[in-house]
Amino acid sequence: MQTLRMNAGLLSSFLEALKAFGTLVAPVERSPGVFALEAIDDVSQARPEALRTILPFKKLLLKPRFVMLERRQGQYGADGADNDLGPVVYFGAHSCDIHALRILDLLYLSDYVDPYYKRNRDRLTVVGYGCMPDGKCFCQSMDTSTIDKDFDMFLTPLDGRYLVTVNSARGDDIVRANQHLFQPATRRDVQEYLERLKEREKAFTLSLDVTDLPYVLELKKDDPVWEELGKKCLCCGSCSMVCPTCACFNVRDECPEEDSAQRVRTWDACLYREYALVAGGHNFRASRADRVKNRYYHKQEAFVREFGMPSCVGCGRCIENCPTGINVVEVFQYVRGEA
Amino acid sequence: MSPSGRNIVIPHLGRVEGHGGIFVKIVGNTVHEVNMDIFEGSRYYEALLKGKHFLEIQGIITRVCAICSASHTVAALTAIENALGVKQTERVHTLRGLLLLGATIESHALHVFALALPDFLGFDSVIGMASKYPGEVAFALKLKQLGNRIQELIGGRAIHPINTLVGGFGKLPGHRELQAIRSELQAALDPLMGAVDLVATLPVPGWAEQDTVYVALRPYEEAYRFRGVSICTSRGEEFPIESYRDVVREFTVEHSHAKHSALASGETYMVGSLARLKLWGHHLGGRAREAMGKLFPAGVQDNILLNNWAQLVELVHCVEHSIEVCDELLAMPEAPREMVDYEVRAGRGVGAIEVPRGTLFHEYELDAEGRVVSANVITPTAQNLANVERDMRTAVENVLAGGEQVDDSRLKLNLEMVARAYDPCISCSVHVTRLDGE
Amino acid sequence: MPNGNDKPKVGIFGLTGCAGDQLQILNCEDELVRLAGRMDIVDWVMARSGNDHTCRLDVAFVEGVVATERDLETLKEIRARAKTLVALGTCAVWGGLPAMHNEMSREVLQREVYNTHVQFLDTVEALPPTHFVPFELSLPGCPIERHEFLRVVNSVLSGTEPDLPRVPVCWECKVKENTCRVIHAQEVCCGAMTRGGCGARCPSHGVACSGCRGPVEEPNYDANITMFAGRGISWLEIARRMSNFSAPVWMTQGLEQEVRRESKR
Amino acid sequence: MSVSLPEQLPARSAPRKLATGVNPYAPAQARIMRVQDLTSEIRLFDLRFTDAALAESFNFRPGQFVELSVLGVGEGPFSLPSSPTRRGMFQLGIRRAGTLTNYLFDHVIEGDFVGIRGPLGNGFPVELFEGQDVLLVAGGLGMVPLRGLLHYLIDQRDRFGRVMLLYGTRTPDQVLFREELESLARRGDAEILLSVDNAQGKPWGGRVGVVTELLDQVSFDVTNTYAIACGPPVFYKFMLEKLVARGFGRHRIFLSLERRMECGIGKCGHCAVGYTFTCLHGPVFSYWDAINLPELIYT
Ligand SMILES: Cc1cc2nc3c(=O)[nH]c(=O)nc-3n(C[C@H](O)[C@H](O)[C@H](O)COP(=O)(O)OP(=O)(O)OC[C@H]3O[C@@H](n4cnc5c(N)ncnc54)[C@H](O)[C@@H]3O)c2cc1C
Ligand code: SF4
Ligand code: SF4
Ligand code: SF4
Repeated sequence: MQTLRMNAGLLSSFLEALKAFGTLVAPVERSPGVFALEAIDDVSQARPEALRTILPFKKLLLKPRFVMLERRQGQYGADGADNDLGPVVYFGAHSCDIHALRILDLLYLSDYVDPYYKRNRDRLTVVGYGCMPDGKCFCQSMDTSTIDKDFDMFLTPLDGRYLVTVNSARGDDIVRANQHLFQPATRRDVQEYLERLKEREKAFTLSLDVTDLPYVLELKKDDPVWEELGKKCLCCGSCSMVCPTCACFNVRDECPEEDSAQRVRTWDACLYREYALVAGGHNFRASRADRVKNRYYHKQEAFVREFGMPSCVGCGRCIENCPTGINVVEVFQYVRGEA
Repeated sequence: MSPSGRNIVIPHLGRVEGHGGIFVKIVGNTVHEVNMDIFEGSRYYEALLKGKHFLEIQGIITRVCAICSASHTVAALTAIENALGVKQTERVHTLRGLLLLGATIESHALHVFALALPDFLGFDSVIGMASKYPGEVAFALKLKQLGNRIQELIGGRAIHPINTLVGGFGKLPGHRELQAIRSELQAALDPLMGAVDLVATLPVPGWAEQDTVYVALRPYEEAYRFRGVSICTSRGEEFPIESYRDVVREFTVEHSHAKHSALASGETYMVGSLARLKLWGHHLGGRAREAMGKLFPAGVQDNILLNNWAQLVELVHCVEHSIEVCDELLAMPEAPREMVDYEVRAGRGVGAIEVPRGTLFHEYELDAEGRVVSANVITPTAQNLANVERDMRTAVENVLAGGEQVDDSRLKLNLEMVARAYDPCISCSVHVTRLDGE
Repeated sequence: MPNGNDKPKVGIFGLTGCAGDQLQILNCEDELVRLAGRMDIVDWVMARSGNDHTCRLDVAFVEGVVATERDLETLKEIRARAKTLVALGTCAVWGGLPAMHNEMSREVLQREVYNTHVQFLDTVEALPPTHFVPFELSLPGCPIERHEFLRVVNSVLSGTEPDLPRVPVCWECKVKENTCRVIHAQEVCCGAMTRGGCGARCPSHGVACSGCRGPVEEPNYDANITMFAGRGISWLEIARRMSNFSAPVWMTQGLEQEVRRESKR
Repeated sequence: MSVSLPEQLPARSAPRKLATGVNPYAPAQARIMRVQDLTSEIRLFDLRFTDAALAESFNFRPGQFVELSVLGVGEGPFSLPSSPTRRGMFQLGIRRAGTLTNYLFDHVIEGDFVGIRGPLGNGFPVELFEGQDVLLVAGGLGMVPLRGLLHYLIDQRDRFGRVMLLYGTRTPDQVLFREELESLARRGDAEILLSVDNAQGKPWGGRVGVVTELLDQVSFDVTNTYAIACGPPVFYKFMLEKLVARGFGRHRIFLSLERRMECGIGKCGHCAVGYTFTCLHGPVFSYWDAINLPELIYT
């Protein structure tokens, strides 16, 4: 790891320089207060301080819908060419995003490696950006508010400059190719970083009590709270679509034209009715309450048992995007009988 | 076959939109009865509108008919905006104009090439026709597709637009998309003129000739336009749009779910491309003027079969004019959305526009909360129906007057050709209604 | 499906409706020419004359609602002729707009519209064909989406069942990263109750979904209504947006009562 | 005869490779060599990989499964009813249930090609069974995976103690592999008891009654026996507790779970029960592990 500083005025030169390493993708403002990750040409559009994009970076690794296998006029196509995004530089990753990336890596790169994921993952450059939480962030509670690995570079905004953390050989390549942009970090920079850190830790207003949560959930397995939530949930799947760690998918065969067949993979969510439906009509999670419960148990109970950490990074996207206002933090307060 | 009396029955007319049949009773050489029997079921949309909020009108009324959905949309929005006193911005006016042009390109391309021409070339469908005229058919389909693409771009969908709102548009087309459409339009002009040359060689039978009164809107500017400011007849009369009910008299007939219309004088009349060409053809310029010269070398004749040819002239005009409209839009700066603010108030408004099949009237009365008190829609096909029957009668009598033995299948084809020449839209025709005043 | 050299026989029919789904088939310009080589469209009144109205059909597509006795007869005839029957469009699957919720009775409607003493004895309350006869496949949409239609045809022609997505419009809306109409504009958006496949067309144009594709399986109406009401939207407004398509399915008892109460005030 | 089986790896381990290809989503081509009707709704397909080397080396554990697909139609998981002791060819017993399976019944004939990915899942821990008595209990289609295990045990008869099979179906014509089972019983390779819910007036030499009742017909030494159960949800509901009641420790009972699966390799999430992926950690679980899953096994 290497720590440098960069003048704030050089940000656009830095972004221009990043283009040499792949398609530059950054948050842009879609409509007032609504952000999305998009490939940008005009670097002034980048809004790295935006806390949440509607969809997280996961779309840069696996598209919401792509053709995995294909046959046209008897000829087989290259596997998953449709999902080949080429080298991408993802600018504006926050600490929670990078934690989520680790969770996806855990899923997709262990056991049978998902080749579609891996191809894009290997060519993904992650340039992080320090954020300030708002009322929907609870990464502090999930222990994901800081990050020390799994990124290439990280920019923390300080007064008039950035503290630049270089964390990979690729990050080092970027720095070496753009020596003129960086200087060694000073003691003052470090001091200011530490102050900012403190200020940031204080800025959190939302917190989720995770004390013994997996076991609390185990105890509350048959609690009426899940029925109540089932009544409220629209099962629109928005929370899963926007969640950086929700990674389920569906596979469906299609015949889009004569003499052509495709195996299409689309994002899926355990909240959809068909998710656990099998041939003959048996549905392992027929009731809405079971489906809602499953989402929370998967993230906060089962994943913890398997990997020793929850698969929620506290980014607040599901809170922001639930039309009916279901809020994870409130759900767990409710489960604990506190609200 | 007894020479003294025979019935010609076409139970289900093909290659027209909707469900209708034809019944003709002939005694000797005279026609005793002609019924265009429309058995399309009613969906009562206009009555269902009663009590609905004005923001719902467009989404409901557009579904009267798919082919005319963009036209109904623009007519409805115009009427509602008139009722509320909403002023269209220039961009909204221009975009709606382009939407109408797209709708006309699609509708005319479909009708001229896929529904009408097979008759003139001796096929029972465009699929059959494609075997002998693959290039022409392929081009016609491309053109129709282009009409759809324009509607998709402006209306958000080729059928039943969703982007069109009272006071504006949800999302405006970007310059890139407009530019792409423009270049395709440009490329379509030459092949379209090629089709004009082909059609100009086809003989048009004379058995459907008959003096006719034509009605069309006076364009809002000195040019060939589909939106107008007053109602004109080929006899030189002119009426304000708001008095359309006095000009167009509706009446119900026993044999049909659709109402018929006539002028106050009791005369039946024709609306549509031929009427527009007759009244405003002199405004045409450029390639459209050239096309008109080729297809109507002796001027606009009173022969309904020529309505197909008139549509072809209009196709050329629409393609040409769409290019100009694209240029106008490209000259305006890009913007994401355009909406004017307005207040809801009680009012009554009429919207009249020229659509592919003729003049379309929409009228709504709203209460202070914006709820529909009354609704009235008069479609071109309903206005034409009485004239269709009149033309069918003449056609049969003219053919029989030829003296030779004419078999039923020949008469049937002639009857169908007359009906099809009007490009009737039966779905629309059964929704003629007036809600108020028992 | 095809036996030997016989191409499958196909019929396309419209009952009472706007013909939008048939037009949408015609809008598959390029593909239609190719499809014409693989199947024999023997009965399609809208597009050809000289149709065979009696032969057996391998596949029949039916659009529109049953609104007359004659429609019902036609429907039963088609059912008897067809091996695979496909309901095309929201009208055919759910009833669509013609079955829209409105408190007026059929007789009143008739009087309102025709304003005369003409009697159309054969008109009946508009109901979807799926209410009367069994269908093998349903393809909703108002109108149907071209790509879905082509997938259905290609699947049926190659002897398999098409597997169309059954997720709600919100899926596509989120994937397109639209600004949510409910959250950011406080509008009644039917996306969460409506079956996707349209690419979230309306929200992508900045317009709330009106539910034109009909409901998903097991929509949570009550939660949706509560959500809209909780956002300060009036009951009338909720009813206004929710009662257009697939009614009366969408007009839950509770909502109807609230609307009555509110309009009295 | 003794065969070495693929190792049972712990889930979430170092990257591993699927026998049928580097891309675990891409199937290897296999040819349908023979099709036989087991019942009117269940067919037995004999398959062989087109790639000769793969055909010979394809090795799996009883209880593992493969994903079979026809591109453009669909893909689905199917257990292997054949035994790894018999190489070169493998079998699938498939019931008509939906899109893919309808297609297999209506359009696929001998000589056609299909795609296969596998072997998938953990399979039965057969090493545990050595020197022990093995009790197989099957209900309905659950006979399919157990038949592979049965062949495996019988082919290495001397390595195991008693081999017992209790198998129940609804009616006599739904008994899978009936002749084969009867001949195995006659040869004394295994103790086999069959039952049907209803004989429907057809000739039937077995018992009539639910399969759980067969348990009362046999005696066993529970400290020296492993029970392997496979069947539909209702079957588990009664059978598992009955086995416990007969004295089996929950860790001595193994079962194979069914869940919706799309990928078969622990990615798509559909088969997950909590964080346990039925396809990767299972489908074989001990009863003890299964009851500790956050959702009940038979719901
Ligand atoms: C481990 C395992 C072993 C199995 N072994 C056998 C067997 O030996 N013989 C047999 O006939 N059946 C077996 N099944 C069930 C079989 O997988 C389904 O019947 C089959 O996938 C249905 O596919 P379909 O396309 O015909 O049905 P559809 O209902 O059209 O299925 C659509 C898709 O849903 C999924 N799906 C549907 N039902 C199931 C299901 N029951 N299990 C998993 N995924 C499902 C599949 O991905 C399928 O492609 C097994 C299932 C599992 C999980
Ligand atoms: S569950 Fe919600 S807060 Fe947690 S990571 Fe997913 S979207 Fe973010
Ligand atoms: S705009 Fe409508 S469709 Fe889109 S996410 Fe919001 S509720 Fe769902
Ligand atoms: S968003 Fe809703 S209303 Fe719009 S096309 Fe889709 S289903 Fe229809």
